[in-house]
Amino acid sequence: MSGPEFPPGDARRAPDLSVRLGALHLPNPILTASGTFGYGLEFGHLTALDRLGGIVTKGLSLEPLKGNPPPRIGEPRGGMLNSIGLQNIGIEKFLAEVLPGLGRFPAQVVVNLFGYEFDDYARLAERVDAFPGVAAVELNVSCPNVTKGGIEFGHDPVLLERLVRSVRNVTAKPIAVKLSPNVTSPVAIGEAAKAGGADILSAINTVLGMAIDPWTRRPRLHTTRGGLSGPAIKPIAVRIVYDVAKKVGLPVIGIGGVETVDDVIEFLLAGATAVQVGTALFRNPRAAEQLVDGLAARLVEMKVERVTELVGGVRPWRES
Amino acid sequence: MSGPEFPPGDARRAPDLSVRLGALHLPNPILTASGTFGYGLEFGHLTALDRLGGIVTKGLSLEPLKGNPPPRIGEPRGGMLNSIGLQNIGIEKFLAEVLPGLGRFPAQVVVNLFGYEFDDYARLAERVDAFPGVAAVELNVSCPNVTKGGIEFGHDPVLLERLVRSVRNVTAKPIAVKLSPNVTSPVAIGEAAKAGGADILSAINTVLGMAIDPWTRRPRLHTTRGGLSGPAIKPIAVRIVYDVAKKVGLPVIGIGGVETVDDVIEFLLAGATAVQVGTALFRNPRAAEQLVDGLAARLVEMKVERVTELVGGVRPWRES
Amino acid sequence: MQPIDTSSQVVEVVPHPLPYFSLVLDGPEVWREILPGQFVMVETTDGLEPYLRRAFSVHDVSKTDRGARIELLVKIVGPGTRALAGKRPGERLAVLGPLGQPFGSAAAADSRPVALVAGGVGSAPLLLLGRWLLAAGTRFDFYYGGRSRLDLVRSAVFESLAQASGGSLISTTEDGSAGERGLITAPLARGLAAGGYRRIFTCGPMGLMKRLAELGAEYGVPGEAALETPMGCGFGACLGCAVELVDGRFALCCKDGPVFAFDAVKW
Amino acid sequence: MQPIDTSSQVVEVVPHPLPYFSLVLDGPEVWREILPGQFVMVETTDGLEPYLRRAFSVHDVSKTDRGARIELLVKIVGPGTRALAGKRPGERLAVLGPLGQPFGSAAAADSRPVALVAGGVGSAPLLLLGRWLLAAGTRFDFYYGGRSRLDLVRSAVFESLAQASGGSLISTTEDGSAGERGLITAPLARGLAAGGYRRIFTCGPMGLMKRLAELGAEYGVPGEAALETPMGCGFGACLGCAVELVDGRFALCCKDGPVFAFDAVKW
Ligand SMILES: Cc1cc2nc3c(=O)[nH]c(=O)nc-3n(C[C@H](O)[C@H](O)[C@H](O)COP(=O)(O)OP(=O)(O)OC[C@H]3O[C@@H](n4cnc5c(N)ncnc54)[C@H](O)[C@@H]3O)c2cc1C
Ligand SMILES: Cc1cc2nc3c(=O)[nH]c(=O)nc-3n(C[C@H](O)[C@H](O)[C@H](O)COP(=O)(O)OP(=O)(O)OC[C@H]3O[C@@H](n4cnc5c(N)ncnc54)[C@H](O)[C@@H]3O)c2cc1C
Ligand SMILES: Cc1cc2nc3c(=O)[nH]c(=O)nc-3n(C[C@H](O)[C@H](O)[C@H](O)COP(=O)(O)O)c2cc1C
Ligand SMILES: Cc1cc2nc3c(=O)[nH]c(=O)nc-3n(C[C@H](O)[C@H](O)[C@H](O)COP(=O)(O)O)c2cc1C
Ligand code: FES
Ligand code: FES
Repeated sequence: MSGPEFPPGDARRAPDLSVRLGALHLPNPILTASGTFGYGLEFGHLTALDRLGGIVTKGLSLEPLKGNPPPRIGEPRGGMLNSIGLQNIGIEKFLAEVLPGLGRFPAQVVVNLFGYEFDDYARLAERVDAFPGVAAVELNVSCPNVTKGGIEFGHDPVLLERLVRSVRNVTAKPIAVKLSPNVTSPVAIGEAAKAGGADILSAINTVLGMAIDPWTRRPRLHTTRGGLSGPAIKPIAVRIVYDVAKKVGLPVIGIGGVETVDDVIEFLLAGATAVQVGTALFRNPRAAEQLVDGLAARLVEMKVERVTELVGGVRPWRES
Repeated sequence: MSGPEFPPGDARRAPDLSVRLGALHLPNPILTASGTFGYGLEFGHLTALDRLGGIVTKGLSLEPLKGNPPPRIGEPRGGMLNSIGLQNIGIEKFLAEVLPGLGRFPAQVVVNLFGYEFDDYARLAERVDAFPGVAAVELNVSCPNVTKGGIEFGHDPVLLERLVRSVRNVTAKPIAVKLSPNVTSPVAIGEAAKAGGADILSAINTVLGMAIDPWTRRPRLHTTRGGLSGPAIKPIAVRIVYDVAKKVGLPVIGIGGVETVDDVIEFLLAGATAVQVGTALFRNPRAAEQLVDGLAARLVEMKVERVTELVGGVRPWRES
Repeated sequence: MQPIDTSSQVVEVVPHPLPYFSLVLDGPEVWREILPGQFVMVETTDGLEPYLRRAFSVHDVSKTDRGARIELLVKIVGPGTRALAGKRPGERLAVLGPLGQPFGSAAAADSRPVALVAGGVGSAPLLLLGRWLLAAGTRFDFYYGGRSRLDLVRSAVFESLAQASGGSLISTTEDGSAGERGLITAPLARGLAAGGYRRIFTCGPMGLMKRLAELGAEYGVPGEAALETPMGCGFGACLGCAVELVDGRFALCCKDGPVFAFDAVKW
Repeated sequence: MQPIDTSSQVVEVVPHPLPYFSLVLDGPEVWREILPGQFVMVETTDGLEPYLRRAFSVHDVSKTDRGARIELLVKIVGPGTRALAGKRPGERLAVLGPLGQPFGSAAAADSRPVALVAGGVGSAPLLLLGRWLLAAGTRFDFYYGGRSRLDLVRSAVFESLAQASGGSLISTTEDGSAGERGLITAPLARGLAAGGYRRIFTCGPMGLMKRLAELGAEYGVPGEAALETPMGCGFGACLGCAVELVDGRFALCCKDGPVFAFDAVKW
């Protein structure tokens, strides 16, 4: 995949890729997904970070976390199964050592926050609020890989609304809430997030899964269960993006199996204003950067001048 | 894949493949999944039906159903998306014209029942109760492809318990309840089914998904959303089988992406006593039959004499 | 005849101007009985992309000493067809067939010729049909429409076949790079207006076939169309290939079709 | 040196007794700087099976006029390695590397030889290491263990290399089909007992490397092991390749390893 080439001055030269999710403005709708591209800076030698629309950091907690024992990953057909256990350097080290370096890029920095306790989230958000380098916070209330805390918030509308409000009270930055696919009604969770003051919905986090080695009889993951990601979950993600975009009415970031330009278009049509690329980066570190070029080329091919024209553009066969 | 060959009289000759799920006894743990092999008889020219452990019929309702308008299927990476809409010939025609022909096989006939109204299920079960040719009923309370009825029952523990009890009251046949993966707690649903008198849990039905053609902007399915099946959902199915087998304590039939002998072993280790083969049959009409041979060969290779020895045999790294 | 699933051997992949090619496969004796319009389901990979088999009309059939050989005329549109284009002689593929209902015969009473109408690769099933018509002594004209000349794949073959039957080849392209510029429906309409045909057999894009059905009705000429729908299995198990009929029922394209009478389909 | 992602060309696939083969790849100049123990991440298919790249130690490196050529020694164990075995010369594969920390040098002060211990295809990274030791004038014995003689792939090459350094090849097989019957740890233990080695470098099954770490500790001989873990990315992004250290921390096999000191790993 490579960028489009046009004679200079050609009107088709540059379709407008910029998008706005509430107060979060991105140069283009391609972000890297949390936990799949470290803290952003590390991989400058493998891809042109300045081409990205945004970088979502690995999930950060108040204290550094060492993560889960191995094995941490497995590879079922069509996807990836992981249980990293939110290993991270902690918010303080990130703010002191990583964030400054990220200032150089047009790519917007979204800080993914994770807490064990209810109050952790507000404390984390409060801590980052002062830093202009942080464009938005993304609340990970839906990580399947930690035994206590975290996940429950994302499964309980009442709790979640309170949680989001507690964050809303301490920061003016755009708040994205990351939705779990492992619930009966993502829409209900999304509405709770909205009621709590969320600005953006990120959908989806990994799907709870499990795999077993038929010979050793061991689970592929030390934690037995883990998060399924990659192409296998894309149809689940598209469905949830479509539902929440239509019914909750907050801007949505589509996540799940994004790898090709077709995938990006599909999420945009379903109602996403931007997408995050995760597992695909492991296979190809330049995946996100290449999608920016590929998307521009595709818009030209489709004769679409502004990427925002595609958002929610799916044409259902009937009302649904 | 083909059967094992041993010198006559060799002790390893025939590992015991028979399994019991409560009162449902099967010659082997390989069944065909509902809706993926018609009513069983039609495909006798493509595979040896008499080799199968059981045949689960297409979902049957009180009246014939014409199903959903096309397009009814799509093919996302790693799986299949469908919205057939439970097109079926109706219970009466099945009992009169199909069931008698199925009597000839050792394969046990499980009738998959579907209703729009609460009472439909009991009426259907009552109707089949008199037929000795029916080894068990499987209640489809989890089909994502019908706008009204059906699905709600599978998402609401209270309603489901009452529904299963209403069926329990009218039939002595083993009752299998088919679980939806699209809920926060399949275990809670499974427990409700058990409380209502279910004998078996079938896990899982298709996963709610959606796909869009990036060029036509049309959903791949007329109904917009549909059911994801095939290899892509196997890790989700294994996780749910593991959870319900461990926590609910009813025999479980594992369903979801079963194609290879490794898949069968994986489900057995996770806690399933039998498995159903669905989408794989579309790719290879002999898939189920070949799994019976392949499983026998594998058991010999593993030096396992009874397939039941594998059930629940996963060895977690730690308690979970 | 019941379909059977065979592990058949690739004889060769014959390149045509891209994105077209022919896939030649060796198979069992029963394939000799394949009728025009019938199709096969082919396993394109042993992996996941794609997972399901792909449907292809039988383009041509010939006898071999112990069995039969079929040719599929394929247009590369995605992973499955791309995978097939990369097969090498000697490789084995699972092929299920023959499947579906064939084209009906052209009522012999009427002496007017028959019109075969192909839209692009929709020409695939019409070669075998042409051979049968020729053998039955039925004259036919072959209408061949495409975007550009590249889409009129194997038109020389179709032309000689039509001529052998006493008919001719009429072709159109949207870009005018071959034949008359425009849609194939234009010359056909003229042919119908001239009262020329007793029957229309067609395969191609839905839009084209719909228009032909209308033309047929207009001129009182019956016809049959070989439809395409996504297919999960090809043998009646998945119920995924529904085609809505005028009576409101859903027929299965793989079992009741793929060939349907113009007036049976709700277009 | 920073790893780079290259679309590298397959030079050839060299068959060894199954399930082993060598994959020879042409790449950029920086590959010349690859050190013993480093690895590359290779895209095995453009499809889904498998989806993620696969990790392979660099078995050998040589210069080409404009770049460098690497050889990977591969054992077929699943879809990815099977896919690589089917590659043809001229095909292009995305290859990311060089990755990871190399083997350390063998303290020159000590005059005793070095022991290289391979379990099966664990021999892969030890060829390049052997070349470096030879170039540094360090004598080494090559211990090669496997299930059967087939698993002692390329042992002739290892033997001549060891001999060139003044050492020798000692091999064992569990079935006795080559060398001494039993596990490679037996002869090595004797060698250590004879006070023969100043350092151990190993790669192979976890169980073997664990046992060697114990033996090393027992005889006060330091060593390094090239570990294997499942790897999602190979470049430090997924955190999936954790290796537990004695201090309780989790190191990343792809970044902090794959080579670890015996006494650093919690076996
Ligand atoms: C009865 C029947 C006979 C056929 N005969 C031939 C033939 O002789 N030669 C030939 O080249 N093709 C034929 N086709 C179409 C062929 O089956 C599809 O082109 C093929 O399945 C595409 O597979 P793919 O993986 O390459 O592309 P996919 O990724 O499956 O599809 C690529 C694009 O084409 C669209 N598409 C896929 N299948 C169909 C379809 N059936 N109809 C319309 N659009 C589709 C998809 O929506 C997608 O956008 C036939 C189809 C049927 C049902
Ligand atoms: C740093 C490093 C260097 C390596 N160097 C080589 C090399 O030089 N030559 C070589 O042949 N192999 C090497 N390997 C192992 C190689 O990466 C795996 O064999 C390969 O990924 C298997 O891929 P597959 O798709 O063929 O099989 P898979 O389907 O991925 O695996 C097949 C079976 O092997 C098991 N398996 C997969 N990966 C590993 C692993 N890394 N360790 C142990 N078991 C595993 C799986 O659990 C599965 O049961 C190396 C691995 C690492 C991490
Ligand atoms: C290895 C790995 C680590 C992840 N870590 C996090 C995390 O720390 N916080 C979070 O919100 N999501 C995390 N995720 C989820 C991803 O951000 C993303 O939601 C999910 O992987 C689906 O996208 P994909 O299919 O493109 O990978 C992680 C995913 C993977 C594969
Ligand atoms: C085309 C199709 C039709 C189905 N119809 C039914 C049905 O009528 N009743 C039912 O309970 N499940 C139905 N299912 C779900 C399957 O029985 C099975 O639970 C699901 O497909 C997962 O298994 P698989 O991945 O092996 O296909 C259907 C699935 C498919 C693909
Ligand atoms: S394709 Fe499956 S029923 Fe027709
Ligand atoms: S393999 Fe991804 S971090 Fe090491």
